[in-house]
Amino acid sequence: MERFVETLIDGIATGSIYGALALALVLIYRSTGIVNFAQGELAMFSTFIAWGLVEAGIPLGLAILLTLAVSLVGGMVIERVLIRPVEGGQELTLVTVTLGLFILVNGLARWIWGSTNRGFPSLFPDGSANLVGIGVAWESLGLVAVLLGVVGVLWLVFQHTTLGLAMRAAAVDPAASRLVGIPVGRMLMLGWGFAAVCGALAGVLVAPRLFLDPNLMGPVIIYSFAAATLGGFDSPFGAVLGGWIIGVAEALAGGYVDFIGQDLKILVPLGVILAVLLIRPQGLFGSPEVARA
Amino acid sequence: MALLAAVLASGCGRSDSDGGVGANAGGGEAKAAPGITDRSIKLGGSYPFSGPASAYASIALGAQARFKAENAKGGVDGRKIEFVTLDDAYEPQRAITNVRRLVEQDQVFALFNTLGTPNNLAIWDYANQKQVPHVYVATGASAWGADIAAHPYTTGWQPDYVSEATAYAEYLKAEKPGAKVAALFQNDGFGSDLLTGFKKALEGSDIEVIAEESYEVTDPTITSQMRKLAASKADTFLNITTPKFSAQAIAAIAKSDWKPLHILNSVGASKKLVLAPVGLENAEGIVSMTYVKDPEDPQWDSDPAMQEYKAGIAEHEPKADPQDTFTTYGWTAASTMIEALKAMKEPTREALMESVRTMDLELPMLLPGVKVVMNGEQDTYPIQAVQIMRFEDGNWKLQGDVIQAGGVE
Amino acid sequence: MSRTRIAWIVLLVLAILLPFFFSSYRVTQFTLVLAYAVAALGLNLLLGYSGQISLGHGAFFALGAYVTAILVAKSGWPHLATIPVAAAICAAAGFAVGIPALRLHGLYLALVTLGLAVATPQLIKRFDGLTGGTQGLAAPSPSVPGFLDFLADDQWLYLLNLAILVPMFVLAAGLVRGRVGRALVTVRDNPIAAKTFGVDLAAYKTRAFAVSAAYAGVAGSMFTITVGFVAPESFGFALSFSFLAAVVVGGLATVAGAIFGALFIEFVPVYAADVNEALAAVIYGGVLILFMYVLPTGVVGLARRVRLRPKQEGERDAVVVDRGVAGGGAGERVRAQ
Amino acid sequence: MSALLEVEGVHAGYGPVNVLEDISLEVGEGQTVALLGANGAGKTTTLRAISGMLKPRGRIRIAGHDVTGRATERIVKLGVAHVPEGRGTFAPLTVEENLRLGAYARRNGGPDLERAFTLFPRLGERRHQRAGTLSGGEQQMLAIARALMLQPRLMLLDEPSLGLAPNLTRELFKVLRQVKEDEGTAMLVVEQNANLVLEFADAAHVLETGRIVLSGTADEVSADESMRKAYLGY
Repeated sequence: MERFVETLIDGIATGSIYGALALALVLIYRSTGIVNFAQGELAMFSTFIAWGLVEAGIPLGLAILLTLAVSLVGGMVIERVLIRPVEGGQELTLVTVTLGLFILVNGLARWIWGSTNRGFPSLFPDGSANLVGIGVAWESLGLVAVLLGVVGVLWLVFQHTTLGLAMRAAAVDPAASRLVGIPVGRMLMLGWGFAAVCGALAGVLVAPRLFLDPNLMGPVIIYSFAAATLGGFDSPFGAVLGGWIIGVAEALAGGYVDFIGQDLKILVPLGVILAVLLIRPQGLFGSPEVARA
Repeated sequence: MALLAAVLASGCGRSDSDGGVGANAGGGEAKAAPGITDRSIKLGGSYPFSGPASAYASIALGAQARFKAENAKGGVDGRKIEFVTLDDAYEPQRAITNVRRLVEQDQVFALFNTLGTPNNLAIWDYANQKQVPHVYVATGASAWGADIAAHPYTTGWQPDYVSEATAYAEYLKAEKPGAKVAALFQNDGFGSDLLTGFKKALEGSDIEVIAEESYEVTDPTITSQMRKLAASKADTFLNITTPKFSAQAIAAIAKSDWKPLHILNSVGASKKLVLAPVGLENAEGIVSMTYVKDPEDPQWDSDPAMQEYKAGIAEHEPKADPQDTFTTYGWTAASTMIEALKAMKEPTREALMESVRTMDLELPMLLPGVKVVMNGEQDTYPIQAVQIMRFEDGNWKLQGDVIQAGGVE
Repeated sequence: MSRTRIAWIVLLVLAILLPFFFSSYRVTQFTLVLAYAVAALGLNLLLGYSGQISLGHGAFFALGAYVTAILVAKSGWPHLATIPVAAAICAAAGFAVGIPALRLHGLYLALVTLGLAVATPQLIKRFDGLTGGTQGLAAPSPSVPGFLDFLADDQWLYLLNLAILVPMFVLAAGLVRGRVGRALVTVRDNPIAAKTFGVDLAAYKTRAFAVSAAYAGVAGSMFTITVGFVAPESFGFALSFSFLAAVVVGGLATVAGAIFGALFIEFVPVYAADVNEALAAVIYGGVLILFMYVLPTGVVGLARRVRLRPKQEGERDAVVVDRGVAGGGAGERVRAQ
Repeated sequence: MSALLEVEGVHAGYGPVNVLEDISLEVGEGQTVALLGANGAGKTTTLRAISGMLKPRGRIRIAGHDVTGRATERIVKLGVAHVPEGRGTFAPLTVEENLRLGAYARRNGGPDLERAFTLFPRLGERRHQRAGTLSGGEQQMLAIARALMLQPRLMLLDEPSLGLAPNLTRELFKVLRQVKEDEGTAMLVVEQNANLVLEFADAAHVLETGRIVLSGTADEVSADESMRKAYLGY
């Protein structure tokens, strides 16, 4: 039983890593309507910036805040410079640009910082808290708390502010948004900026556990896509919950089902997603697609 | 259509066909081979400069620096070495086109230190058909010994993974009889070679592997694997991982109650890349093996070979990190190549293979007692001696004597 | 003869002559281009014509590659004989994926198929008895037959692959121009109307998936014939992304675009590495992005726009393609027109 | 005092294709002007040029500001509400969210949802429903209600009666008339149903293949022989 609970906790801890980046994916999808394949690489790049600041002697907390600010600006600049020229074009053209951005940012990080492995300091204390007799690392608890906090903030912004409403509108229908006076370009820039901030946060939160190298997010983003898909792609809470479900399903499969084993455990979340989508094509919390005349 | 017929009638219409590699060199004449003149030798290598395996690119930099340093001293018998490297992103199909290009367009004299087990398996048939030396491949796979008759032009360099595994098994037999081992291994050729070799070397002893878990290079974490291994209550942990996962595994153990004897394979035993990021205090007591001098070990600070190495990197490839053990690897492999070139009796590919296959020498960057030895036609593993080391007080400390690991035959 | 047909014949003659004017390693690269072109064509049939997206075509490509490698290496089959088998097995697999794909749209379908691509290397390793697992499997390329002994190995492999590619392209061109193609385009652009005209949506979509997967499988066979060695490292999910890039770069809903796209994904990374090894990825990524600015509808899209300039169709075309891609799925961005 | 909207010699089109040729028209404060013409005559294009969705050549002035080539969202800030053909509501957003967006560019005051629900009681019943789930008629109501949220000085209405049942159409025009009378909102209306709009408009222009071929007061245009035959059907 204890091992079962431990496995469950492992799953949630790992799932939180997936959920963290999934939040950034959901954010950019909601605010710009695109699936950004480069989101993980941008997060990795931000994390390297934070690492560089810490190396330069700046305290971790301040370094992270500075990194979030830099990421906000960076995300906005990327939208303005790289994405705007193809904005409004074919969907797949945009997807391909984000693939190009993925390759470019990854290559740039390797060029600047090399491919070697680095340690990244944690915001949370070492050791674990004792929850009903089972030790849970502070780091995992911290990650879960931050994630839920971000979900709350996103919910407030998107559902209860005019800015959030305008961002959603700009993503859904840019032309109609302009007709109600929304500066769509600025909204898209903000969307990229906010998503970059969210990704940077994910990066600095998971780097202490995963270790920092240019491949930090490569493996994670696949699971984050899965988490976001499961959650419905436009629901922040869905993304986090999706991350947990996948993390737990994977941990249980890897830990208990010997036939599946560690090598094929990736098929488990895939199966879960497929099953969910076949019943609810819009994911657990996604809005159903509404046909337009 | 007339044009087509004309081209076909003339046989092979292209101007730059083959550069006399296959057909000509096949004759084994003593005349100079491609890629070598009185003033130059051209070597070719294929490395993952991009993509997820690009940490290994340091090997190319280390080797390049060593060749440049040699050229600065006048080269090999007056011949300057040019080392052409191409990016294969760790994809076998790109290694194939790279190697064809190196052989056919760049007309290299030999392929040196091409990296990666699948990539080398993809190219070795071609290299041997073309009779191009394909030497000192950068992989510890045991595959190179599998078919020497059909692949006489291919040789390994580093101790193969089976030799490494044997060294750990011998260490355990001596130090911890009756050990119960839990193993974590990367699910690829490297991981399975090491694990299989380890189990084979344990046969007949009272040590057994009671738990084993694999991971994929594409896995984000190994949390679940470590949990299962810890639950096995084994008293020894065999950690067969690449640097990032080595670090994750050490961190996982540091945070758990499980305190086994930790054996870490040499790929992951870099102080700079693995142990320092996790925190050196968490690495105390870890056992591994090596065959080259560790650039971070203070005992070599005044060693002339080490000083030459550090100065050479700083001068010739300043972008490379001398503390990176992959850089050391590339440098030392290149040193071996230089010795092989020096020992050639004549400037032909056959002479190079002969010199490679009859080599018996000590290299200054290898540990004292570790030699590069080849016993003729049936040997493809130049370095088979290793020494166990243990991490104590913030540094690797060599243990016992050099072990001659027989390797696979 | 129509001008297009003449153009195709000139292109074919040039393609046949090509190996006689390039060095062997270039010819090998072109041979890989042929394989990638068939895979990109298959994906384009799905993406461009039936409006379903797949990020998992690398999986079908791998399946085809392994079918050929296993039959050749373990059962001693002649290489060419394995191609129909690879096509059939991949078609069956594609059909099987196509059924759940009916319920999924746009983004969701993309991500589920991506999962397929990600799991591929692990599946190959798991069935190591058959696939050789992590050690890979050598299936030496077919040697030059006696009556063609004036050809070098690489020229022979190139021409062999070309001989496989040509009927695949002819078949595809016939498919998209014929009744099936028109039905597919209707399914893509206006599923509701298609239904009322009596087009069996589900049947067409699953068949499109099967055909597309079969193309990827044949491409995989061509890959094995060329490379003579298969290993899990060749079939990472990056491959599926490359195929997608090839389709977009070449131009959606075009048959000829597949060739341009395949040339792009094979040669641009190589040239990028020639310019600067350390910055190869940066250059490749940058070129891909720039390419999308300059030719957002791909190479063939540009050719079409130039031809249609005086007419209004250009506008219309772009709009139609736009809708086709997202397939009316959840990922669709509704744009006012 | 110049008119609220002045369009002078405007040419516009899509890419290389020119649709509008030398269009000039005016809409005064509080005035209602109808744009009539066959499909493809350029009515929708004219509205798009005015609201900045297309980049026209020529000159367009709104309330004295030259807005030629200005971005749509900045034109909206001048109090111009464009209800596009096909409605342009945000399908995944709720009725209430759509309405709140309508007030996005309003210069003063918050969104006055209650007024919208008084004008269109059906929308009040469905305020938390997604716009995409509304019927065609309700969506049209929503589009107009959303435009009114801006408290516009000028409304551009593109085929407001398209696809509506006759009774709904009548209801819609009743609301428009009420808005016009209560608030003095100027309107430029594109409509297929010429009878209906001419009853309600002050002036009208008839477009044919991108040119204005007939202009005058609503009565003059209704009286025109050719017009009657072509568009009014009597």
